[in-house]
Amino acid sequence: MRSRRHTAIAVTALLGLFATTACGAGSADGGGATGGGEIAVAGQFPTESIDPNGALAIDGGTRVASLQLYSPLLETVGPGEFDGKAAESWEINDTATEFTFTLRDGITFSDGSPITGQDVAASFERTVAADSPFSANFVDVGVQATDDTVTFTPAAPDPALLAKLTGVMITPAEATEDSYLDKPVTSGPFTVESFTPGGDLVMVPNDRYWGEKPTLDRVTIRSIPEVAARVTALETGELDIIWGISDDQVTQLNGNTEVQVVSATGSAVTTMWMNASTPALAKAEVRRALWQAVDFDKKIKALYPESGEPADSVIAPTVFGYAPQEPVTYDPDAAKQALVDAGFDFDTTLRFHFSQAQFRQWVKSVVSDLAAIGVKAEALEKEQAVYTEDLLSLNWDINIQQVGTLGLDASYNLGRLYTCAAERTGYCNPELDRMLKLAGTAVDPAERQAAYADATELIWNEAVGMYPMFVKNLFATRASVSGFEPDVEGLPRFDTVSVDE
Amino acid sequence: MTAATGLRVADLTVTYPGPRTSGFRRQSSITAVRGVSLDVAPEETVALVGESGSGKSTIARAIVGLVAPSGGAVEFDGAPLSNRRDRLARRNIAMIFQDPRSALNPRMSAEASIVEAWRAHPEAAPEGVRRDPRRRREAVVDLLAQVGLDPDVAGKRPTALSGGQCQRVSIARALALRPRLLICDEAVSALDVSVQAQVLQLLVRVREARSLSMLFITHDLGVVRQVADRVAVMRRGELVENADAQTLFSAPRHDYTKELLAAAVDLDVSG
Amino acid sequence: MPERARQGSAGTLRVRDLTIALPGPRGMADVVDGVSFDMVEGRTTGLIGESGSGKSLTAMALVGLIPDTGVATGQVLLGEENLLTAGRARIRQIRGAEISVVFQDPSTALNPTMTIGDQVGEILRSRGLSRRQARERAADLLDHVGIPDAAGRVGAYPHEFSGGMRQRAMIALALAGRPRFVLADEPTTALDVTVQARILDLLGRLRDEDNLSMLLVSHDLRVMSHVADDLVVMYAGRVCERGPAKAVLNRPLHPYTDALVRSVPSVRVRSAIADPLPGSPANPFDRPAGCPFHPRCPRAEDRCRTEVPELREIAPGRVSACHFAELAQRTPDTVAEELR
Amino acid sequence: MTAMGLVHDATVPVPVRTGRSRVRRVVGAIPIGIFGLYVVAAVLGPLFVDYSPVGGDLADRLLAPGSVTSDGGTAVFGTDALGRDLFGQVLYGARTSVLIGTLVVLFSGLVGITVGTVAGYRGGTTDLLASRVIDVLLAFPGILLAIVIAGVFDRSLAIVVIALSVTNWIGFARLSRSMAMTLRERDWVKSATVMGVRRGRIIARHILPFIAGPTLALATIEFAGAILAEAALSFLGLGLPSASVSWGQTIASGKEYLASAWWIAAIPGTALAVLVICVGFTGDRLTRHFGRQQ
Amino acid sequence: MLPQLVRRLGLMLFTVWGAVSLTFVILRLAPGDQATVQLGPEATAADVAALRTELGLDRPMFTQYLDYLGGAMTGDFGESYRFRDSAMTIILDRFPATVVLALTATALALTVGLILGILAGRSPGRLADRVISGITLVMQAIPPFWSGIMLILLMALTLRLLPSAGSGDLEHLVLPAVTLAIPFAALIARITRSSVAEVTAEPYIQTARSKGLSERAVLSRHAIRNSVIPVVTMVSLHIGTLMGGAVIVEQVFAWEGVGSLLVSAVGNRDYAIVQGATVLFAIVVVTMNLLADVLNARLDPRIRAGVTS
Repeated sequence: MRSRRHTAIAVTALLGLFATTACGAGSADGGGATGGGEIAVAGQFPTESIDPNGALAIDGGTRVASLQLYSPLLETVGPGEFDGKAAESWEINDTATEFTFTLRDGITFSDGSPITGQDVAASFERTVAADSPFSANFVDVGVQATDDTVTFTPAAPDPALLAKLTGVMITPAEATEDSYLDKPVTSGPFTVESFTPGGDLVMVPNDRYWGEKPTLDRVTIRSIPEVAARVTALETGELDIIWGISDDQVTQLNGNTEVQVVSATGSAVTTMWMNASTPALAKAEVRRALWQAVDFDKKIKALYPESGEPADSVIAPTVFGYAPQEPVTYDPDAAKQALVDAGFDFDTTLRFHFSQAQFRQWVKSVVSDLAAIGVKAEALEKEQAVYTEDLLSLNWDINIQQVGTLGLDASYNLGRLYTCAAERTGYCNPELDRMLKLAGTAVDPAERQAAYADATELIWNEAVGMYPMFVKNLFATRASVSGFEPDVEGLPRFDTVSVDE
Repeated sequence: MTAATGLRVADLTVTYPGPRTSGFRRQSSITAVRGVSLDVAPEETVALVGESGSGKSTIARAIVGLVAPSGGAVEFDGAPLSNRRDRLARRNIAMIFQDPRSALNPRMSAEASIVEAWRAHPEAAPEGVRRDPRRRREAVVDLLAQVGLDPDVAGKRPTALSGGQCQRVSIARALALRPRLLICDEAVSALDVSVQAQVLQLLVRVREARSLSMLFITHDLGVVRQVADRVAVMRRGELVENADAQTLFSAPRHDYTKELLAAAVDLDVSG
Repeated sequence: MPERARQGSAGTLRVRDLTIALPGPRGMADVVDGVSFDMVEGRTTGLIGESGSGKSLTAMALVGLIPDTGVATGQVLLGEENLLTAGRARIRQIRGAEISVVFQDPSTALNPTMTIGDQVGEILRSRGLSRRQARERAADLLDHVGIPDAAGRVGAYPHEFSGGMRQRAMIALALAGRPRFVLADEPTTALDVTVQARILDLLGRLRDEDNLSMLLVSHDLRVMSHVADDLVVMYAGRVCERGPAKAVLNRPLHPYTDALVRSVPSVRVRSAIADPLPGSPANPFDRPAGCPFHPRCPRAEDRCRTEVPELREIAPGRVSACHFAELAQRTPDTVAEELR
Repeated sequence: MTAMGLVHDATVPVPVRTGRSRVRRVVGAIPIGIFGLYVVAAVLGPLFVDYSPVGGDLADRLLAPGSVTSDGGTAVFGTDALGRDLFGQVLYGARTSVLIGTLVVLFSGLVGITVGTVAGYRGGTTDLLASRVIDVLLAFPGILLAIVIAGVFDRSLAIVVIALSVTNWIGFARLSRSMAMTLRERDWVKSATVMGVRRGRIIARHILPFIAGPTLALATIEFAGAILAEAALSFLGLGLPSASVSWGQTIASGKEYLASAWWIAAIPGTALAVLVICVGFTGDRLTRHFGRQQ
Repeated sequence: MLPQLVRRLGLMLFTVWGAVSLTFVILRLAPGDQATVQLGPEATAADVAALRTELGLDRPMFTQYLDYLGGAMTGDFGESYRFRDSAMTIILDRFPATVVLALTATALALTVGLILGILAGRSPGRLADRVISGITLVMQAIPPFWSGIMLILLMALTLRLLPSAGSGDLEHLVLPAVTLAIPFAALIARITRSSVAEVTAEPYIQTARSKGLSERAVLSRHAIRNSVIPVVTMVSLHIGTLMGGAVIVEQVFAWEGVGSLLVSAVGNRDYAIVQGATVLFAIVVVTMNLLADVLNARLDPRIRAGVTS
């Protein structure tokens, strides 16, 4: 199939036939008078795999595709709030060690075969077995299934399991890796018409989807890595929805009446850990002073007027466990004084690691703010693999990343990254460990919420890192597109979109 | 001390590897010289004649070590010249090439070219030239005078000299090492007739003044007639006739020699 | 080769006061200066000189093949028409058809990627012959110049021919347009002696058969003495002597010719190295004042250094540009004696 | 060997020095002059213009050329997305570009000439070995290997120079090899060999001086190529560490502002193109010069 | 002819082997490996070690090399961990797109380059030559990523004539092909120029003129044919350069070819893809060289006869 398509291109090009297809797959009318229509969308990352439970599950492209093509058991609709998708209902025992889901009646895959509890269990097992980034969420979780139920039994109490399970997409039990290379059987609102790994993914509505069916006739997800090309394609109407755009482009697009900008709050927080195991950064006073020395508000206004929002917590407001804190105010003089008082060695050069180009401007401007109070920091842009290796071995003084919370439960973020055992931030505090353990195992949501609030306050005050900004995802759509609404994680959904010509 | 028996080439065979087509193997090789034996006695001038491709130049190259023979032996005064790094042999045998300009490095002055010979063989250099630039210039000028060149030529590069002057510088450089045998590979072929005569005269003069042996390679029988004591005729890599010059010109024995002589036009002033 | 009718009566190409200027290190220089001679029907004119004498350039100027940067003035008269002022189109008409050229090195003067037959027949094709007709004519021509199995070899490429055969093909190519005048520029220099003799024979035979007028450019006096009917001796871009070949060689009326004759290494006697001419040929871009030969001339006097000797008739048909030519005319010639 | 190349008339025209050609020579010298200016700017510029890659006031973001910055200065070339002065970036970028170009050319030239000359002069197994290595490297599109190397190793100037040199030296090697092979057959080399001049000296005195000229011509071309390649790597996000200032990075960072702040990419892009053109022009002249000399 | 062909193929094989080995070494020398990248920053050191064992990355380098070589010989270049498919399948899937782009660009570049080169080369040193050499210098000096984006802005955004980016039909092909062709055309023009200039100085051109042929006939029948021979060689030798350019151009225009695949694979440490793609490029280059030789032999009877001078 795929290769036939390319051969076709080759033949056409070689014959020199000038086909006059109107602007690609763009907003050409699908022909249907009622609803219908086709859209083409693009982000910066290619869709290399459409295996929702494989190694690339949280990869930008794959994740966007999975959301359209597959259904999970349930999905998060707000902090600690869930809606059933494939599951009609669920029950949790008192110790949060047994979760039983009952599936909706008569639901089927795109090929018409029924979705059973066994399918869900197999999907779960694949997630755990594959080198999926989700698998870390499910340590020692047992699963049993009947035709219409599935039961998960974590070895230890795991109140966050519901949130974690929102990431597990339902695929047929017999699905293997190879099933995703061509036209997989899907369980979501869309199904695959054609897919070129790393290239276009063309989706059409899944006729057998039990929920509300998409109004669109066809959605093409393309990969256009160059942002300038992507924006141009939107402006010319070749694309209907784009994402992965920067704030400066939004300014540019705002002048275009045919285009509208949509922003969506996700769970990402700009996180700049300060390595407490570095002697120079061992004191909380020092870390706090450094935080104070950087004018983050100004940076956000200048660099991220659209996508940024000053953060008041370690995790985003959309996440269960969020607790607002007192913002850190910019005061370079106080910062300098605090550093002097703490006996900070101004001769040390702090190694500021980052790996993604998008952080360049930010990092450089942070470095220059630090320089203003006499703190030497060196921006070190690392190759991705090197960055990861250094990160794990704590071979940095300050780093920057966007930390998100999968499933929108703080256990994924705080619970895993801030414990002494994790050795991720360089900070170790038994008190914090205790709070996190409580938050991770308490069955009562209120108790958990309180524990996370304590933990957040500690992390914030101890300045394990700087948490300057909540990150919103930016989308731009053609004015003809309506009903486009990113989900609570800030990811695009196309099942509600319609387009008028 | 070995006897001065001159040059002795015995049963020499030279095989050139064929052009390398690709990679590891070569095309069939070409035998340029096959079983040639030739002597040049002290103070004798032997002309080696033949048409292009007959192998005459290859013999010269084999003697001076520019190509490695695949068979046979080359001796000078009884000492084998098998070792290409045989420094003494390099001193005893000098060679003059066809193209007077390209035989001299265009970036080096005549003096530098000559001094290079002394640098390679300090034992042959006149007293004091290694350290004293003035002595060096004197010695160079002296050599240049011997080949009929003005002192100012010493500082000039080949591009500033005429073809004949270049060939004289080459001869001076060859003489710098006080060789015993001079090999002239088409040394006058590329020169204008009037200059050719000058250089021929010069060669004959230095040969006598320095008691040199000479191996004179040429395709021009007229030139051969002017200088050779003995003539060896080559054809397709083999030696077909080797005789005293007088005899060869008056009574050639081999058919090929006869053909060559017949084809060798002479100035026709009859009628 | 069938006899053909010649149109017009002018069987002579007359070169008058031909001057060619080329850009040199010090601006334009007349590297050929006032050359005059005739190419007469059925005769071979030899143009002889050493490097820098301008002989090849002179020959090429007859068909307008001098470098783009050069300027040729004077007259090259074909009948009454001056070819130097003729238009490009006219020159192209004349090339190959009236005057053709045999170049020095057949291995580079033939297009390596075109068959011999196509190259020989190309001029015929441009005259409207079909491909087949042109091939057949080419085969005839190749046969005519003595190439064995000519019909079978029209499809061969130059590299499949030996040097001598290539030069024969070159000659066939020059004859293809049935020219009346053939310019042969050092046609045998690149060849072996035995082959050289055969090519010279061929050129002589063709000249006689077709009653051609031939200009042979060479540096080789020995070759010249066998082939040329008339001789033009050039030195530093000027004619120094002109006349019937045998007469010129027997009794040179210019010291340069005399020295040349003496310098020729003879197969019979050891003469060349007896009394060589000193110095090197003059640089045409930096020609000495007065008689250009004076720096090397054994007879040079003061007037030679300042006064350019006039080219003038010394005896019937004998022209010389030496101040003392009349003197030489009277002295008995010893050179010819020696040579005999 | 009967080719009497020297006997026939020497009618090689030598260029005339007329008034028109003098004008032409002056015009022809302009690119070399501009190239010189770049070098001067690269070497001396940073001494006079103070620029810090981490400096820049966010209030001065995306100012058009000629605007006045918040500290009262004038941003002749405008500012970038971080409010950094583009003039400084262009000046410091010139230093980086010239440095990279020079290092790559020096490094690959040294390796290439050594390998090429030795292989060409010695021939035989040495040559065979060198040829095979070159074959293998030539099988890779140059930039591709550079992308792989610069992509998988940590960013540094050294890695960029190595990545660009890995295939760059081949040009030098092939040129010097073919020249050495030709020169080896020249009579002056043979006569030196016959005289017993040592091999090292023959290479040094009789071969290398003749390789030098054309190599210099090639070096200018490779210099331009290296600068362009560095820019391409930066564009792909694989170039120098971000702490350094390079045109490629500035262009790459400006690519998303092409429609709104064209100067970020346009000015260093122009600086790059003009430099490459001038270097290319100089290279052309050198090639022609040495081509004539051969 | 046959043994020559066998030798030639052997040499090609050697070159490809060298290419395979070189990429293997480079990738193994690089810091970090597939296991680190695949598991990402979330993983623990134990997870990484386990995956490393699973992938066989903890075995001695030489064993891994032999393994890889063995696979490569049977056409197995390993599985892409990202695509979860045979790397070669993924690459070959993308390959036609790159071929189409490269061929179109080559055709464009040849047309423009040959015309410019012939115009310049037939009168070296004249005005036309100087102007054209200036133009080609500029064409070579403008980085393709820059000209590509500029073309998008101009043709797609301002003039709305062509689509900006994407893969597929002819409309999408135009801009990337033009972008890729610009420096290549300049290169061809320069090679052609010097070749034509060189050939027009050959004696046989003088011979052709002496036949009374018009300048046009001399040029078309004698000069151009012979000048094209070195151009063919150079063009095929520079196919590699073109492929390199394609990597960047594909990235700019989101053309789904091997180039853009490779760039993302390098970033993702998808070794199998990187190795497979480089080997594929190597095979293409080597094949193009062979093709050039065959073509040369067709054009030049001397080469056909094995006469090398």
